[in-house]
Amino acid sequence: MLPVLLTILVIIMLLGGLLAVEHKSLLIGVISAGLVSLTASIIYVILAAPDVAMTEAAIGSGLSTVMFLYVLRRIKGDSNA
Amino acid sequence: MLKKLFALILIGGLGLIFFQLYNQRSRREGLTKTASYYTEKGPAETRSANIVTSVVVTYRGLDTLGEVTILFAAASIIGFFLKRSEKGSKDKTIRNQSSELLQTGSMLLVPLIFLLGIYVFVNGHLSPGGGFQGGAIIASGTVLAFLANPSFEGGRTLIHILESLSGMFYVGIGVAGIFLAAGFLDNRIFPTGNVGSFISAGAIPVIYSIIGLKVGAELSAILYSLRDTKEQQ
Amino acid sequence: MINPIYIVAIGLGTAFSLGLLRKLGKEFSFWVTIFALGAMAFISGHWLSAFLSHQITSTVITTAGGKAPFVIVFNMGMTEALFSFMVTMGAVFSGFYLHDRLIESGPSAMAVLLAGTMGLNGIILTGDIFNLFVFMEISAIATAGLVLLVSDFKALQAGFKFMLASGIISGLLLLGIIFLYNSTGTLNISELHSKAGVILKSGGVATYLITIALLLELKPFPANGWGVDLYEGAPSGVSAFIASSSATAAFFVFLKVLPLGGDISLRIAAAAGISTFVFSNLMALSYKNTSRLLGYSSIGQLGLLVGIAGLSKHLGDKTLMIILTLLGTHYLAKAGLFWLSGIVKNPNTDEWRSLRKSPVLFAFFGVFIFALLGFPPFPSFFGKWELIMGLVATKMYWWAGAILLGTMFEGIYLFRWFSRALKLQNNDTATPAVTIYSILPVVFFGFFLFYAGYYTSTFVPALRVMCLAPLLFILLLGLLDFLPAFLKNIISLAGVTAYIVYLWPHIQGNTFKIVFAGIFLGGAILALIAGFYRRGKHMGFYPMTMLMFLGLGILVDASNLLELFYGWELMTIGSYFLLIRGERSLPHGLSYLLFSLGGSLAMLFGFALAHASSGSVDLSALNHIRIMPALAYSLMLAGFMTKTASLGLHIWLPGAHGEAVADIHFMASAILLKAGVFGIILVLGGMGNTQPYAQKILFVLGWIGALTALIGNIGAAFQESAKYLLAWSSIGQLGYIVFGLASMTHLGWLAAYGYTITHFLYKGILFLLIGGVAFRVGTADMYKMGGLIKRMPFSFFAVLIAIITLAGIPPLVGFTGKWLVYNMILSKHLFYQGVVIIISGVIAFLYLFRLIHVIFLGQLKDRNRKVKEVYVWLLIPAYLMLTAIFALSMFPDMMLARLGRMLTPSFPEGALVWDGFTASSRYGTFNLQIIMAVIGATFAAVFLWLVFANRKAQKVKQFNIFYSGEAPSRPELTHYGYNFFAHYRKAVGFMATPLVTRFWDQLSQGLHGLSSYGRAIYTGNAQSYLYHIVAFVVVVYLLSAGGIS
Amino acid sequence: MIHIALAGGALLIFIGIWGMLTKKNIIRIIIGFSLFDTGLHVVLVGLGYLKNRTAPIVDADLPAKAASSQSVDPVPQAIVLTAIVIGLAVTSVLLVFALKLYQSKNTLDINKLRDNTND
Repeated sequence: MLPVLLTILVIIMLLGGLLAVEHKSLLIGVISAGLVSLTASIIYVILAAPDVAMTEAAIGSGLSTVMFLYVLRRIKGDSNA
Repeated sequence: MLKKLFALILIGGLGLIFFQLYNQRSRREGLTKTASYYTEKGPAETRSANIVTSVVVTYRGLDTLGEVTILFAAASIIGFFLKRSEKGSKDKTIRNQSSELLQTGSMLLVPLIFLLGIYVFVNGHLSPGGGFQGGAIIASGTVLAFLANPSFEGGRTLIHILESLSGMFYVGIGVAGIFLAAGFLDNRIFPTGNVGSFISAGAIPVIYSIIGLKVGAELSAILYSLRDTKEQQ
Repeated sequence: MINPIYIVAIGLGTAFSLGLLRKLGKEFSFWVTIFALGAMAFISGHWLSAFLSHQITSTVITTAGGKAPFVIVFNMGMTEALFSFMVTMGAVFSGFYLHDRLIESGPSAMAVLLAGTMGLNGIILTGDIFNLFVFMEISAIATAGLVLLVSDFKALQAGFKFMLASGIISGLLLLGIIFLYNSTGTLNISELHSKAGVILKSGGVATYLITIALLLELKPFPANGWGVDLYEGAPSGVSAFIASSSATAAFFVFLKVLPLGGDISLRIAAAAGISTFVFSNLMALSYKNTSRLLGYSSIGQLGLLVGIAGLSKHLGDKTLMIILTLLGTHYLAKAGLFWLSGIVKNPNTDEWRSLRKSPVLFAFFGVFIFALLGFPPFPSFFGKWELIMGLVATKMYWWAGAILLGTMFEGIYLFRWFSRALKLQNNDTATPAVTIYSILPVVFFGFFLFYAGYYTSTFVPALRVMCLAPLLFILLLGLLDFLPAFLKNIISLAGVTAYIVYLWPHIQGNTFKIVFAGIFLGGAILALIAGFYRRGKHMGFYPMTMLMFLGLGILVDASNLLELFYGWELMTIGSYFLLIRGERSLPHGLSYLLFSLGGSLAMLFGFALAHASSGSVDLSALNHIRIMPALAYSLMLAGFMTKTASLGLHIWLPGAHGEAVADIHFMASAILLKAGVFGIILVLGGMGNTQPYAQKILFVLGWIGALTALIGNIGAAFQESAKYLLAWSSIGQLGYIVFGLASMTHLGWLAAYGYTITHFLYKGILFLLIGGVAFRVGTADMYKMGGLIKRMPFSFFAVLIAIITLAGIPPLVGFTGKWLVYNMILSKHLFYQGVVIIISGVIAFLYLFRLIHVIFLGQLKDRNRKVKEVYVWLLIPAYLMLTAIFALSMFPDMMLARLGRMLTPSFPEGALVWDGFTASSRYGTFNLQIIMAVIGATFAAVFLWLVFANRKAQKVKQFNIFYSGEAPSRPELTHYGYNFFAHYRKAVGFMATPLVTRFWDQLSQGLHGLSSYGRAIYTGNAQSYLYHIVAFVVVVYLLSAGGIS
Repeated sequence: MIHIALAGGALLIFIGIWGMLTKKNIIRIIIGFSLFDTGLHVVLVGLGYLKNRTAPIVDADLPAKAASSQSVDPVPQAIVLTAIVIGLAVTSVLLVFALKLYQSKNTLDINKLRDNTND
């Protein structure tokens, strides 16, 4: 059961990663990157690392995304890869 | 196009290295020597239920101090860099006010989030979570405060004081370890208590709280600096 | 001992507290920062001094009260203490230097400096590999922050590239660390070292990643574009910090981790390091931005160190000493240069001329440049020596060759930069911005470089203390440089005399050494007597002169190859500064220096082969070299021939000497060139002429000598300037000497010695007096002179005698040399060379005749009617030498018989047979006294008759001449002496046109072309730099995949 | 399990490097870097995982005596905790650099964000 779940999560994570680098819109790129972190934190839970999971969720998908968004907001009208 | 092809080739090469790395790794059944020591002796020596915490705060406490320093350095750099380059553009950016609902809601929520953050780090030695997580949660409270009120100015001075004081306390507790216990950042400067109880693990909860405050302060400072950058015309 | 954890605690505690101290003002924060850095330095310095006095041994300091492999530990040993001390001192001074910028950016920036320095200390001290990673990240992020102390685009993009690059690199490092942990179960570095077996089995790739990441931190070629841009973009104080402190720490950790990877890592390090050294320096050739040059140079130096670490198995227990000396020099000199670049402000190399406005700083500029290139007395000299000796002794010839090549490249751009700054016009530049904050670090590091050199030399048993004493004297002269010239002259005379008194017991009974000591130090006395004509202060002249003379003294005194090389290099520095004093001598002085550098590198390789053959550095090692003897002897000969200005290596001489003033010209030409002869005699004496390779070398050498004589004389014939004429003539004369020596016969050597001594005497006279005349007349162009016999009779007489000697006309002693050479040619059947020698002898008449005729005879020019006789201070030494010429002419056996006795053991065959004053060879006899009597009588008769016949001659005005009714527009060009040999130039000019010059020009252009081509790598684009980094990792892996277990 | 985690982490690393090497937009490059970082962390945690073991926290499920036989390796987790925070610091500094670069040249194109004044 767990391996299947893990595989699914990994696939989501990788798709999110591809989206993050390849999608035309920077905004969606940033949010996808946040999604990758979020998936990763679930993966950490499965891998018996709750501390890491919490950190990744709070920092990787939370704060880091906020920072990206702050910077994006300063840079307007520009979203091509 | 050529660039992409070349990048693919390089990544293929890296893939080869990774594959060798993977092939060569030792396939362990049990823990490594170091990990066994931490899991066997860790709870007894540090009295911290969370073994990761005991490793992070005590055995590898210097790493954590270093990591806090990195955050501190990043916050300082961003601070002086953004502040200096904003000089001369005194005009405060007009920020859109958010809805009243959000404002009121967040005013209620922010203290709660702070409380949650504090809860996470003071329990770092017992359960998952600790200084970083708690600190990050506190910082997300700051984010919420900004969302609610984009020209929120509260706590700026407090952040700087916290930043300095928590850092100094951290170093101070570390040094106290040299005098009162067996070495720098030794947690046994306070009574260690029993594994699993709230008052236990010696200085670990104290250190983790300091880390939490420090991380929260640093991240909030970074967010403050980022928020205050000049909008592009 | 103070727990080294306090270094971390103080650094961080202060950094954190700065935020609270904000209220007390920025100056206060600044001083708190400096004080904290000082305290950190004190801790490591305290440990260092304890280690140096052997009070303690290495210690492991644990943290967290745990046991060693399970908690993070700090290691404190001698090297850790030293490196940590270096790093922190670099931070103290760079921080001090950055005063203005730190104040401007506020306490946060100071906190970043503190955190960064703490991080570098942690890198050095920590014994845990992940902790290392953390400290590296701290220093990386702090570096990026410090770059932002200036807010221009350049700094911004440099910092961004740096952050991206170090992001990827540290990712790779982390990956390596965790896999290494996975296979060994520990993060403790000492424990890792003891698990070589496990690593071999399951940690090879992980170790590779760690090694390559740490290597990438040191910016190997070509994956170093981000590094160069960082050096260029950062404010100079920060660049100094990066080049000294950061690089030191990064190198230390590389050193610490390198052994984990086993042999393959060593090979990677050697190849990557040395190629970085060569290519970085090559790349630098085409840049003019000083920060960039210094960046390339820093990267190159670190590459060299990495290479040495990779070659450590071959260098054995000398490795550490080599590394410390080279690193120490780099650390001090590079920081100093970066600091200076902040003072100069303008990044263009040529703008450094403005630094001349503060002579002290400019002097340190020179110190740093020469130190970087491994000149004595700086530590790198000894490091370079041991490095090449060690590599060659273990047959690492290609590595040694590559290192020498890289040093040569480095020399080209550093010396070009320095020389141009030294000589370019300096009226229009801004005064450099000197504050106490900017000047103090430079001065301190500059002086410390000397101390470090002294300290290193105490570990070098081959160097006697007496080789250091002269430097103290020179330092004293340097400090007294504010005195008027005549006082310094007296002091210098005293110094030389003292040295002679010291030297005499060492050389007593050794004719060879007496001859050269006589020329070098006797010449020094004469030159200094002449020096009394100088007025004013002549800043910098005396220390450099003494450096040259005492270097020459050490050369004679040398008891082993190291001392020989030491003296040689000191002399080179001193002579460069003398030669470049001339007004238009910039290109010539520079090429002199570059040829000298190339020559000394070639010699060094030759010495190393000698050392490898015999296992010792005694002078006797030169005898019968077994390992690649042909190469060894050729290299040494080529090295020494850069000073004798033999064919192909002569292009620096005419300009350098021709532009020098009287007494300097005397020193450079009559004295300095003989240093090359000294060396050639040593080498040939060791080589002998029995081996087949020796015969081939001698054959080539003989032709070089003969052709040099020809080229020199032809060149002299076409000169309009008397000084250039004499300079070319010297090339020719030295050609005779080389030719004589190459014959390896008694007569040839006798002739060579004879020429060496007499050339010193007659050229001495000519240089002093022609120089003096030129000074009085205001030009060295001969066609602007004429008729000076009336104004300067004493000069005329001395010059006349000197020229007769030089031309080899009987009865004076010059004839002896010629007679001997012709005898030698006959005895060796060297008829082809003989023809060349005879032709050049004839050509010599052509120009010598001109010298006396055009300058002293004919009409006196109007504007020269009032000129005075040459300074008496120039006449005194000239007449002393004149006396010597007469003495030697009258009693040739005094010199020749004695030299013959010295040569007989080596060349028993073909010695002259003396019978009273008559010498006989197989081809004839001669008795100079009889010849002199006959010639004297004939001359007197002819002279008297001329006086009698000319008693009715009529005096005419200068321009009492006819030009077919036309008034010449530039009458001076109608001087019959102008372009006298134009028709010859048409006929044989192609031989004088500098074919050789063109060769060197093309070589230089080729190098610069290569360098510009290489610039394509450095696009300035952050992304392509990332490509380079990833490609470096992959390619090096593939290249060494077979070796990585 | 460990294979999946390691493979996933490695692929994420490659995606990140791909982004860093091929994308012109510097924000995108930074996104690439943060993916690279996350991938690394997944690999790290994956490497410390041991089959059928629990988190290294002593509680009702994991008595202190059984910790060493029933918990996963705490060391990689501790390392990753540190690495995540470091990654955040680096990313934030990179972002600020990007912002400032953008403000000085008004472009995010990395090919235009270079210094052409070299001589």
